[in-house]
Amino acid sequence: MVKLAEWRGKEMFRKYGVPLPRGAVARSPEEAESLTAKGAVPLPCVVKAQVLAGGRGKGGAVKFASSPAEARAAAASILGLEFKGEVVREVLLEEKLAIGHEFYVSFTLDRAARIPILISSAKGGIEIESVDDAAIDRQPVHPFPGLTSFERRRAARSLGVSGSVAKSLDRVLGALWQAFQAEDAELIEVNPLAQVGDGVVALDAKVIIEDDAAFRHPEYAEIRDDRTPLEEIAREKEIAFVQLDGNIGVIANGAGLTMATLDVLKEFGGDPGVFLDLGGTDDPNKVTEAFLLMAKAKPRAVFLNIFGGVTRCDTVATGLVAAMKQVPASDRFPLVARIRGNNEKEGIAILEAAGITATPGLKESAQAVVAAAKGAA
Amino acid sequence: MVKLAEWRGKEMFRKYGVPLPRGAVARSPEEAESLTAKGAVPLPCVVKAQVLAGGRGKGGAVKFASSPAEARAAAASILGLEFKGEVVREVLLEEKLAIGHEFYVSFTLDRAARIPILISSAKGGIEIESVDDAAIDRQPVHPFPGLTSFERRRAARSLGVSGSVAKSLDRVLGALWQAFQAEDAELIEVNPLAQVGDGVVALDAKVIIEDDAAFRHPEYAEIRDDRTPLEEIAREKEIAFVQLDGNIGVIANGAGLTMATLDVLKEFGGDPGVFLDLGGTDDPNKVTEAFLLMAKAKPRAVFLNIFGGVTRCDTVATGLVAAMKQVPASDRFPLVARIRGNNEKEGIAILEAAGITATPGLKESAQAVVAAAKGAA
Amino acid sequence: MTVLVDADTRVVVQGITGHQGTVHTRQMKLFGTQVVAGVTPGKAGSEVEGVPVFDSVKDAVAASRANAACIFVPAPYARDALLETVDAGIRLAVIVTEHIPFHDMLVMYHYAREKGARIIGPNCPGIAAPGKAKVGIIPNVVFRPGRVGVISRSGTLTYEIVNGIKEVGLGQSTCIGLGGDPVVGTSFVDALPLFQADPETDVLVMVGEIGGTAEEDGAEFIGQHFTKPVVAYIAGRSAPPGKRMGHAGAIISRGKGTAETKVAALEAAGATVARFPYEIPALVADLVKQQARR
Amino acid sequence: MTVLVDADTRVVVQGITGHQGTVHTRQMKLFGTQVVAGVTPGKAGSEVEGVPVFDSVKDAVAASRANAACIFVPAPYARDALLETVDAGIRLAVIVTEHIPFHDMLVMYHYAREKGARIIGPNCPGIAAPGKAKVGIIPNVVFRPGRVGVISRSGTLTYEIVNGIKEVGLGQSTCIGLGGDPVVGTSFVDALPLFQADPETDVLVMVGEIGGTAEEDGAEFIGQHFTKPVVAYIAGRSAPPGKRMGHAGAIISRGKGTAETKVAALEAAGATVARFPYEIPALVADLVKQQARR
Repeated sequence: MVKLAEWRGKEMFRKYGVPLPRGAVARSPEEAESLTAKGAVPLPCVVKAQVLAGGRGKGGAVKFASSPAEARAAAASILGLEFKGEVVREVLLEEKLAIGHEFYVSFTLDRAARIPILISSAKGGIEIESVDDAAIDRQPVHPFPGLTSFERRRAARSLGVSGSVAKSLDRVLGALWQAFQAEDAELIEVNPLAQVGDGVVALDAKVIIEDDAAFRHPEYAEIRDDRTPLEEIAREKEIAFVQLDGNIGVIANGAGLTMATLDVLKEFGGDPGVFLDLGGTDDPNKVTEAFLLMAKAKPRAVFLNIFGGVTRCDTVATGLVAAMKQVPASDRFPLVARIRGNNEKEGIAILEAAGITATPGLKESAQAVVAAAKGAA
Repeated sequence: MVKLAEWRGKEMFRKYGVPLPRGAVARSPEEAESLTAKGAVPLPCVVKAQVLAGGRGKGGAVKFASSPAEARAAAASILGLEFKGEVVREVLLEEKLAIGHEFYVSFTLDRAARIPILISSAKGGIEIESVDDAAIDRQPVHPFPGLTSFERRRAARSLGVSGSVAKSLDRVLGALWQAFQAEDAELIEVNPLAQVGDGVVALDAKVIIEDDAAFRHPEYAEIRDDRTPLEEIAREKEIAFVQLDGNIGVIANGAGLTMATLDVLKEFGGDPGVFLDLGGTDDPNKVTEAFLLMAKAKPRAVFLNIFGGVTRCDTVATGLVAAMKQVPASDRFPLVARIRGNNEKEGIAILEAAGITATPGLKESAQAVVAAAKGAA
Repeated sequence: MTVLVDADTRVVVQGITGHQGTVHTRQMKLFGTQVVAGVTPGKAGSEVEGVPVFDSVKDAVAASRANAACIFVPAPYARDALLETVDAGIRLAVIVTEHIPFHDMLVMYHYAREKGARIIGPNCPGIAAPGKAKVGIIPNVVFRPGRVGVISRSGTLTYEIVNGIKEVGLGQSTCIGLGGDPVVGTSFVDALPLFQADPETDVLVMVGEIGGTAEEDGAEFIGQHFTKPVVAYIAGRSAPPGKRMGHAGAIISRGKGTAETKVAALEAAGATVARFPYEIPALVADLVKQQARR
Repeated sequence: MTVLVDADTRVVVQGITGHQGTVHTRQMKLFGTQVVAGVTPGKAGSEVEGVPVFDSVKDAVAASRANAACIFVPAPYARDALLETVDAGIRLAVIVTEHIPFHDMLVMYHYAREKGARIIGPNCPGIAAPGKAKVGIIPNVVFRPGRVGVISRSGTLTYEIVNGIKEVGLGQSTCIGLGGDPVVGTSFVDALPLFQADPETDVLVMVGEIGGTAEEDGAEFIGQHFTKPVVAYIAGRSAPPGKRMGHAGAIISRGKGTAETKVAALEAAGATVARFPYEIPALVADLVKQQARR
């Protein structure tokens, strides 16, 4: 998924006609000063760190400025901060509006009901998880015919607005719905959507675009703020790769089998650090690439757990052996391979010929890799 | 309904990305000369009368020009011609393309199936009514999810095209479908859609926009080429008014009753000339306006046939009496009124007080008005 | 229930605070209909003709257990009014509103159908079953309880014909005005089975118009499945071809859609076809007499 | 038919000329499935693995009377491939394709549902009933005919578990891999009634994953309506919360969606929950023995 930074989300909102505070992005204190000095951002203004993590307000990443010098200072104090591992490289400067009530609205998917859902609450401006269930309205929106006027009216009622504010809300909900569909969003969340005068204005924007729809949205291809460098390489090679804090690398095929492998390793005291899902590949080169990527993550031990269904065990074994030859001796690590299924015997033979022991038992091999990781420590 | 002249239809097509010949509209021979002289329309070019009636080709309303002087001459010979009562005031000049096969495609409504339908035929360039049924493909298009790729492929097969021509057709069909829905069209017809090089180009455009959707399309409000002046006034006053060739005026309420009235008049040798459907009005002013409009059409006799359901007979009678007072003596005509239903007695009393005889029998009153029209002749 | 409505029909009127909504709420109540709720957004808490008004159909249904809707909402808002009704669980909606764009009606029709809801209309007089209930705008005075069913595409002409049936001393079981728009929720072929199955209908009057193929499709059903006597009338026999819907329309209805084809189809199906509306009541009376003799 | 497929299942493979389509057409045939047609636009007249190829599903159905589809069409074209299948009258479609945008899948799901068609998947292994038919990609080798039903959200993990069942000397009645995408055509709660009604299934294995509430909903059905013994497993107990779908996602599944809530719901419903996949075969064997004793 592609999470858009606030300013990118707002840029997208603007296309659909959602009212926004006037503002601009700065990547240096000087730029912040100049944007406010030349009036591109009216003063007084808010200066906000552009990071994807929540809780910016508490972390000193949102400041106010009433002069270009203050804007510069605010930007200087925010740029370079780190939030949950994410360094602030951009700040969004926006005019400070006289806001009234703060609301919450979002469109997302209700998986169980297989339908988009409009969530609204009069209790905006705080994290929606902390809002009481009774204060939240959930409204399914059928993709055909799409968001209707009575659904928008119901949201207005749940927000307690009427008159011109309700009319403004009505337009904003229509625009957000349009964006939700047209941009292939997983989530469009505005919190707060604030009353300003007799209308509403989106003060924040949280937008997540679905990865699977990337083929329709080349415009999002360059946004990769939310991945580690190795994850980024994996993405380019279309390998599912996630880095955690542990020290055992796991290569498996299929999300379910990968998760089950982690469960078993944890059970025996192991601490998985990287997991890599080969999926349904039957290309030995892809196995080699995956394995070399794993080596770069420097695990203490690696557990290869394959059930050959679509994938053939001998293909995986061939790819793995080729990869092992390319890993420098200094980067080597203990490897426990467990392969089952399609062409299992051929696979085991290939591994053993290369000096790698392969067993069919999940429990036994999990215990072995946990011991290996501890031994290597 | 709003029928768009060819050039307006093509202007709309352009918005949706349908490939068109380069061209421009001229309203005088001078303009035709200048458009070709300055290259706005490449030479050689076609000069086509912009009228809504069909059969232009046979009527000398389509000519060719290979120089600005010829374009001027062609325009001069076409402008001012009359086609089925319609005077040519505009010509469309378009580059003459080297065309290959000519196809027919249209989107319209299948009323019985309540679904839009894509009609396609490899036999384009002639009137589709004259094409054999077996050479026409009819394909329903569900409004949700809209025109699909396999439906477009089926149309391509029915047209016998493949490769890059099929790809071009695919895009054109997608664009026309989008236009059909977004513009609230009753009909979008391209005949011929011609093969030019390795793509297709819309050589003609027949577009009808639905009147009922006018509230969504203020851009079509100014196009009134297809109405008589009285019909135009009626439209502004929201009165259903149609002018024919006969001499009896019919005012009734409801389309079914109006048609039944025409049937009965014809049966007794009458010749209805104008019919005017009051609909479900219960506003006496509207009745007055309708009646004055009828007077302007100068009928020999008028038959008022009302069944008061939603409408009240006394309302109609009041409006009618008020109107009669405003019709100058020279424009007066015999009037036969037949009113039934809601407040029938009160209505008859009002009419009789004004010297108008009202009877409840449809047959008898129809005979009376036919006699009156003949007597007045 | 016999045909769509009965004494248990509980009507919610959408657009009740408008002129038409108010007038016809009163008329429906005078007919004996249970009008249990009205809807006009922003008018919750008020009353019209003694009927409580709600902001949404969902609220109205929750409070009143309405099971049928009568829609008077202006054309630009009619689409969503119908969708709201369907979403609120109502399975019968009469749409009186005229001038609804047919592209909107296509959405309404397919949405309702997929949710199992029936639309009558739009631009229609609605349904009336004397002694039971009326959902729509057909004048009360034309009715008296009886055993003649009526299905019609027309408005006023229907009132005229229904009234004629009353004037020859007969009465109606149920009358449905389908509406004459290009896209209607219920067509002859959809309504005919209801009357075939209705034990309270002995004779059926079918009133059609030129244009479209609904009458031909209805005739086909009559020929194959309808066992009760039918008197039919087609309005517009003498109407000029008029302003046609372009060439494509002709392609769809090839060889159908004229008064001649409709009359021929109905006669072939065994219906008695009246040449003029004033002939209908006597034809119906004859058929009733014939039935009595059998 | 017992659960969705049987010896009369006639499969059309959409995207048959692609690598996956060709490989699995062969595997389905080896399983004993009647693969009667393939579809790849522009490839009509050719053959793949002895199966005739058509330009459209409609053509394929007309020629082959196919009654089930297996879709391998790449994600950008998968939406229309499914719509085409439904329009051609097919009422069971297994979608193997992965990475279909969920907005597309919403259209597919609602369209299919409204036409009465069932989707299995997308991004799923499909359905296999040993001795009857397979529609999908589950490896043939893991099966032998028997009386254990399997419903799973996983892919490879399912193969592993189904294989385990075979290794303890048991066999499967039907195995359905539902797919793990955010929007699936058939969920546990949709599939469970099929196994409840299936006379050939004695014991059910249900394999879930963390995320969503499909397992909780399935557990509710098991508690209320499912009378056969169930062995369940939830993968991802130790998985990190990971990259969540924002705040709104949490609001929808409030207090559900974790391994703990799923396991608790299944245990409350009377299912035996395995802690690890390798425990499942023995648990199933125990239940089978208990049933035999009764």
